[in-house]
Amino acid sequence: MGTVNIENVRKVYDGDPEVVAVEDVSFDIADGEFLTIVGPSGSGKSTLLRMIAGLEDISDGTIRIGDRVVNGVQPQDRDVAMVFQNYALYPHMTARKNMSYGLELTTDLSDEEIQQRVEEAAEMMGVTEQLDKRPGNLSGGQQQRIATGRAIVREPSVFLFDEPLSNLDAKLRLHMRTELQQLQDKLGTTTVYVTHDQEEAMTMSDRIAVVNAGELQQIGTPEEIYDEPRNLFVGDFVGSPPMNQFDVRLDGSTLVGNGFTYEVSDSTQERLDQYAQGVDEFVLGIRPENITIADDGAPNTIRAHLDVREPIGSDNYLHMDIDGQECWVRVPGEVKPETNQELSLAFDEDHLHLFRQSDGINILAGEGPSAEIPPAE
Amino acid sequence: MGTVNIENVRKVYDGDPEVVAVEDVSFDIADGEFLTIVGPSGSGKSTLLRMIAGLEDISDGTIRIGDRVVNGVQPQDRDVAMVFQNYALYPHMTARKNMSYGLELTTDLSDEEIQQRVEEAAEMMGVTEQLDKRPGNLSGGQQQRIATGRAIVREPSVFLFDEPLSNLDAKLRLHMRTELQQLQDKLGTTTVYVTHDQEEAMTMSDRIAVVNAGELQQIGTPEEIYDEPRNLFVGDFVGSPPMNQFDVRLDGSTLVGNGFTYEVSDSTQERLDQYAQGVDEFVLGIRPENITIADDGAPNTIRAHLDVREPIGSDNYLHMDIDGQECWVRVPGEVKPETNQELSLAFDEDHLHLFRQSDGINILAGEGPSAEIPPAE
Amino acid sequence: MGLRKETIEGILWSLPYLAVFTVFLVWPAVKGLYMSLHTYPNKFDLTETEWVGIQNYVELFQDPVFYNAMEGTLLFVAVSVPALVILGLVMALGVNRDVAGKRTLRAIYFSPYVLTVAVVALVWGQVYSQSYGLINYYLGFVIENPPGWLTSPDLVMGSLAFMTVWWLVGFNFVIFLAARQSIPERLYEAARLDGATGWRAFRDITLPQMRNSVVFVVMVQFILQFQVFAQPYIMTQGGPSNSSDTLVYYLYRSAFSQQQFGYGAAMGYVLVAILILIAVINFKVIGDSNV
Amino acid sequence: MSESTQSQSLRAYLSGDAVRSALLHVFLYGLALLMAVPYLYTISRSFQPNELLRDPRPYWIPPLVGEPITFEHYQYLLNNTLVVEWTINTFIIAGGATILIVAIDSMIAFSLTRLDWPGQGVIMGIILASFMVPYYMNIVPLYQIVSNLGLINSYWGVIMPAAASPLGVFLLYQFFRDIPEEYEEAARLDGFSTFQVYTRIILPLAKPILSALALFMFVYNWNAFLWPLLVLSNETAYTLPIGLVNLYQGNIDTPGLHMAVAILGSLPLFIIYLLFQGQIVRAVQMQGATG
Amino acid sequence: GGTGGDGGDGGSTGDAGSESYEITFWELFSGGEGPIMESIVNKFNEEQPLDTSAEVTINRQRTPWNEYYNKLFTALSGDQAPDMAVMHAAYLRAWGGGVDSIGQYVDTGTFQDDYTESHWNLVTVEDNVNALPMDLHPIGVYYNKDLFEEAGLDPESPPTNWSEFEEAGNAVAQNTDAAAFTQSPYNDGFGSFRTWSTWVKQQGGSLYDEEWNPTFDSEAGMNIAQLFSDMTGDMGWAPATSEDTWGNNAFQNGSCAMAMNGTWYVAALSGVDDLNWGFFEPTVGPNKQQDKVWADGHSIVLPKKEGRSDKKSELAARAAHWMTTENPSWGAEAGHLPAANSIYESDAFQNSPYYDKTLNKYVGMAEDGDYFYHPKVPNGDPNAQNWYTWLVDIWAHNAEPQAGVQSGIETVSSGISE
Ligand SMILES: Nc1ncnc2c1ncn2[C@@H]1O[C@H](COP(=O)(O)OP(=O)(O)OP(=O)(O)O)[C@@H](O)[C@H]1O
Ligand SMILES: Nc1ncnc2c1ncn2[C@@H]1O[C@H](COP(=O)(O)OP(=O)(O)OP(=O)(O)O)[C@@H](O)[C@H]1O
Ligand SMILES: [Mg+2]
Ligand SMILES: [Mg+2]
Repeated sequence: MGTVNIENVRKVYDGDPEVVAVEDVSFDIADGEFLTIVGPSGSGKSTLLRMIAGLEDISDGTIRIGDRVVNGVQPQDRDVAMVFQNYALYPHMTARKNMSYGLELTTDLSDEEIQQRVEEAAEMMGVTEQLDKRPGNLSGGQQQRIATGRAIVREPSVFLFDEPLSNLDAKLRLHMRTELQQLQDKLGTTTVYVTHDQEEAMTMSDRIAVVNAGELQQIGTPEEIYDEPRNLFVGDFVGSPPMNQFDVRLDGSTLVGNGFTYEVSDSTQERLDQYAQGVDEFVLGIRPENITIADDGAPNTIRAHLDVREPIGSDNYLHMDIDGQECWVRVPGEVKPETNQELSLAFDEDHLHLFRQSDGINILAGEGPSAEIPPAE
Repeated sequence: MGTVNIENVRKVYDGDPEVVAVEDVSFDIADGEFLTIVGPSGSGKSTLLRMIAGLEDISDGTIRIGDRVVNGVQPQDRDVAMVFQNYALYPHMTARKNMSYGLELTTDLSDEEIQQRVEEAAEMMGVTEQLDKRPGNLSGGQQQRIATGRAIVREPSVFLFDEPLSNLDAKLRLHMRTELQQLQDKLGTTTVYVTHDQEEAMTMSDRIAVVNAGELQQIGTPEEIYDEPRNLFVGDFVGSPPMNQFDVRLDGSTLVGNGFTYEVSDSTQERLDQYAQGVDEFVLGIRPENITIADDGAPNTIRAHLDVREPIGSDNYLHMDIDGQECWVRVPGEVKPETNQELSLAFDEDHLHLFRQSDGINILAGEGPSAEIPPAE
Repeated sequence: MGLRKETIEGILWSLPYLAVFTVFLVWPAVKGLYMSLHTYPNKFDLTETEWVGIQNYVELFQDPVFYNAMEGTLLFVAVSVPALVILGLVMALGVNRDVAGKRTLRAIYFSPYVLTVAVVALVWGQVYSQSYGLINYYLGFVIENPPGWLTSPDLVMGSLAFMTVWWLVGFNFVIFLAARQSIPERLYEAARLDGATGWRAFRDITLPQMRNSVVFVVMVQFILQFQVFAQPYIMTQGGPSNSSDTLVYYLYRSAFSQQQFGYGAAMGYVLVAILILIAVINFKVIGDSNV
Repeated sequence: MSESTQSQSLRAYLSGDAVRSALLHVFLYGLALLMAVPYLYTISRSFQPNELLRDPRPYWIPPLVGEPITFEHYQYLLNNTLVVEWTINTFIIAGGATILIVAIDSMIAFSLTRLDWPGQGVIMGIILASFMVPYYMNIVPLYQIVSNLGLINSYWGVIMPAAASPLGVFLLYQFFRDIPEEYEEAARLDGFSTFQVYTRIILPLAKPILSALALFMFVYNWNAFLWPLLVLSNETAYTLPIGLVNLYQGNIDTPGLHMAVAILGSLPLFIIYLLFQGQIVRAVQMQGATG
Repeated sequence: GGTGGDGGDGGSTGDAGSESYEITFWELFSGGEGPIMESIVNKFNEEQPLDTSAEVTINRQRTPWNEYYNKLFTALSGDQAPDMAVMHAAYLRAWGGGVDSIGQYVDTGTFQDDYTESHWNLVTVEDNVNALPMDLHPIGVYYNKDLFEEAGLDPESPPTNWSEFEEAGNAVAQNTDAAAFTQSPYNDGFGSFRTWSTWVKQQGGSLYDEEWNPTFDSEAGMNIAQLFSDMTGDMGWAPATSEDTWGNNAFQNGSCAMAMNGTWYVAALSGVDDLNWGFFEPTVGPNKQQDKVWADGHSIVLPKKEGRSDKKSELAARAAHWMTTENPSWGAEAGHLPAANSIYESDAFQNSPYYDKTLNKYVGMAEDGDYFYHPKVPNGDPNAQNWYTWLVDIWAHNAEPQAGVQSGIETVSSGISE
């Protein structure tokens, strides 16, 4: 059974006892789920994954795979397989040997059975032709496929991926992304996938765990993470171009920013009253695609200066300036306003995020702030 | 004067005389223009750039910088500066020394003037703090800035960049992209920029030159390249997810594909008659964002099966299947159709591309096919 | 034009070394080849020569002293080279682990390498001495009449080889340590997930990854140890009973004591042939064993 | 499976680890001690009066039962011999050879790796093959050449043949080959001449390997014995090893003096080694597998 | 004015008619002998004893004796030989091709009378005087008086014949913890040969035949080889070891009663404070037919050198003559037998600290004509240790006497051949 339960796990490296690499993280992964751990560099993603794999000792807490507590169990006995960022293929072995090596060591399958499994996996990954080459003679994408194949042949109950695509170029990365997704659809194996690329996380996962500085920030489906970020960190980390942020002060039903004001509706104000608890300093967050260009003089709009227009294929990114604060707007490709002019920007209250300045908690998200979610850094 | 003229340039490497790295390429770069050379790996981008820099001999043809033919002129005498993919910062020198070194060698500026220029460039790149560090102690982004600074201090008439951002991670790459753009806006120096990332090319350039297998495929503004690809290669190369392609046959005013038909308007048919010249086998190209989901049974729609839905933030990518042919559709984030159902797809004729199967030429683009443009591979 | 300039530059840059190399290494070697085909009626005036063809070589292969010296050399090589390689490897793998005081260990292991052979001989003469030596003083408590390390025909080559291992193993150690440290840790992590630890990891990851340096070290040690000379020359003069005679020592005696330079040079070229043969075998056997 | 058995096996595993680690330390430090014993013995004997030295019992310094300590051997060496001059000579010769080697070897390695000209491969092949030529075979013809050049009795006569050694070329060739081309291209765009590329880019980048080479060559030439002896005829021009060997080759038996000679002759190198050992390891490391 | 250096024609400078010559001189003395040689050369350079208007200086260069002949050979092969060089007389035949005969430059007839006859014969090879003799260094037996006493022997009347010698050795072996005898304190091949050949000759044996084939397996040769084996075997006189410093250590720290060694040993022994030693003649071999004692000597040669002017050669020969005839210190302080007749009468020699202990006995043996010379073989290296290690092998029981002698014959004859 491919469930993974992580309970109050904590990790401090012997070599560097000052830094808590992972701090009291708990979450569960369902059988067959594709869970992505995402976060900036050094946030503890790899550490978490490597504790599941058994490559690092667990300083505190428990990890269960299936029904079994695996703290202290040797990596090869955990029924997991891992794909590393730089693949970690054995350079002196052929692709075939790379894939069969683990089976030869840990199972008592006959040579024929092993070869059959290897060939099946190779077929699945489309690298049958490459089986007798050494990793050094393979392209990045082929190496990636072999590394994944090496994990597949083990038929583990959990796949672990540590930034498996980050060494590939953009196009290939995009391609391998769908390949991995299809693979997981086919095999249905529980997968834990680490990446620092929020786009990868958003597109591939059933659920996403966002970590920062060793702490779990939010866990949920891509939509939840995108639409209802629990705190400023999550809101900022996910989405490209990133969410626009403005410091505002709540004044009655008016959010007063630098160079603009925004009226909120009554229902929003109620919510604010309920959760803001007297706090009146917020960060207003609004995603670039939720901003539209309104007619000059329309109500509840903000005046902004258009600096740069970047076409990216189907869309245009507008780089705007609101009284010295920078603001990104994403508009369809047909909308091509002239640069160096003043425009009126509008956005819908539904897309508005309000984060308490004190602790970064999004007071409009989900059920409202809860004690469980840590504040953003 | 920062113009660059490339006339019938050809390059065959001594080491490998079989491969023609660059084949009869001609184009002009205007003073102050930002021109991007884009193409897949091995297409000859670097070779072209390095011939401009003087790092490779020109086998045939002429390159002019300003009014001067530079064939045979030493690199340091061409008044160009280059930023390399891995920056090529001298590891044993401080950032400051890296930036000043070329000036010390090739100019007779006083030490003070040199230091002033270095500091200005550093300020411009925001690395004043880092000036006395060695490259090994700098982050990737800082190294990139120093490398660019090293080019700036030279005050060359042409900047050459060879994939300067490809060693950075996605977020930083996005950031440096705008930084480089702003820099070029400010300095107004002619820039030739090589990348294999079409998104980079699309967002940064005044004009884009698409090369493939050593030959120039198309040169034009990003909009031209995106909206009016001259041939199948360009159409396929630019855009993400890539343009959907279907083999079709023209039957009167009907395009007959595998599992669908599409009626074209009279005006289009006229154009087809004019340029198709009796050919009736085409590749129909349509970009994912130009496809919409129509009501079932609407006219001129195509039935397709929805396999996978990938949310990427503001949008959803739909991975569809039209009678065994894969098709990407991009819809706004709010549109969230259930997977595993049949949908009707519609698209506007304006966004249609028709490439001759024989040579890949887009017969609807621009002025229609011209002899100058080579066929796609 | 670019090409011509670079060619000229290339030759100019090579010239200083090539000049020195040609004059002080290649030319003497060529002269040596010439000498090996001649005899010298007047040993003190090498301008008088007499062509003898391959006679020196023919004589060499009929010379029992040559065979005895060859036997001694082979014995020395057979003991010292594996020991130098294996011990160097063991030390490197040990120090690479999580041990305290790596720097100290590294310094101690490497330090004998800086000694000159005369000092090594001096020191080990004291250590090996049968009745006054360090080893036998302590061994005397355990067994009666401890053996003469340099004076027993059965032990002498082993003793010289042991001393040589002490003297030179630090070089191999440093090279192996560096090679071991450049194996990416991730390979061992992958191996742990594959169930390969301990001996298996050593056999399947460490050893193949260090193959290049093993080839290099084996090669260098063969070349060096085949030319063993100073140890028997200083410490045993080839004795007892000629059991520590070696090829280069014999070459040296032929050339200097006997002033038969042509004969010595012939021996030198036989040695060159043997070394080239070993180099070829080495590269064939270890070099591409698992293609 | 209950948690208690889990933690038991964990404890067993941990203690197994601890035992293994302890054994490893015992092994490595035991080896280090064994390797250091000959030194300690030599040092300790160099401070003992001759009477004690004829006793097979090793009297270790610091003395256990109050045996006498003497500095007479060192005093004798410093007062009655040219040991200081010899040290200076050795520094000049080893230093000069080292500088010359580093200069010309790096030049040809630069030319062979960074410039493109026909015949490079052949030249590298010849240089590699010259490794196999036994040193002693070359001595007589080499002497004739050096003598014809009028270099007998001059430092150059020692330095030049030392500079012909192919080792440095081999090492630097490997290293230079792996320096990314972009540095050089960036430099050419910056307006560097070939000479500047060599001095300002390649040499600084190669600093670790150059210092390792320098150290190896310095040690080697410091210890060189036979050739300097043949070339140098003036006692005041002797190098340390020759001078010291000359000292202890008397019929008068002075073991303490021998030991002091061994210590004094090696000391400068030890100091230099300790100063530079980090550099060597780093250089070898950068060489990667040293293949 | 400059100095006439190597290779310079005549080495004269054109400085206003006053010439100056620098004669390069190589020697191999270390230990106690080195400083004496140094002082002789200094004296020469100061006193300018030669009867000539030119300024003559000797430039002395010392080489470790292990490498001395190699260096000389290499130098000769490169025409870089010195003007004068010390050479063991045993080399004079093998190196005949490398040295100039003295008579080429001076009238040897005028020199001959200055030297003792035994010395003059030493340097004469087939009627050719190839060198001027410096000294003779024969061997003798050094013994420990305290041990003799402990063994119940009279320390002041050492053995004079085999039976006394055997009796003394047995007494020491039985009555003390010490060993009785070492054939060479360095336990080296060459040293063993000195002892062995001395006793072989005393039995009337020969070392080489007319054709320079070794005759080590003569009856006498085999007898003494057997004696060596017995001394470390049944007789129990010494442990059967080939350890190089055993004998020296043992003799110097009083655990070996008798050591056979050369004249030079006095210098080493006088440095050992509490050693009470004496000396007796080595004419104590078994079945002695005649008094014969091994001896070799140092001599000074003029190595061949192209371009050395006759004048310079002549000056060198005269300098060598001065060095060998006018310097009693060589015998007096180094313990060797001086070459010049005149020195024997000199006060310096008579008052030598070693005179009573060893020198007078060596002189006596010389007067009795007891000495035979280390064979001047026509080829190869007569002092090569490995020519004689078979004797050590026999001594140390690494080889049976028969096999040992055979291997010695093989080694030496292949060394001499060619
Ligand atoms: N072996 C180690 N010893 C000491 N500290 C470590 C070790 N490995 C990681 N750390 C520290 O633990 C923290 C988390 O590191 P981790 O590698 O898990 O981050 P990450 O999220 O995977 O980052 P990246 O995206 O860069 O891979 C960091 O502060 C890091 O410096
Ligand atoms: N030094 C060289 N010698 C021989 N062939 C070369 C050399 N450099 C490049 N080529 C060949 O020339 C062609 C074009 O190479 P180039 O490096 O210009 O491609 P590129 O477009 O820059 O590719 P990439 O995106 O991988 O950098 C390729 O076929 C390549 O193999
Ligand atoms: Mg990581
Ligand atoms: Mg390129």
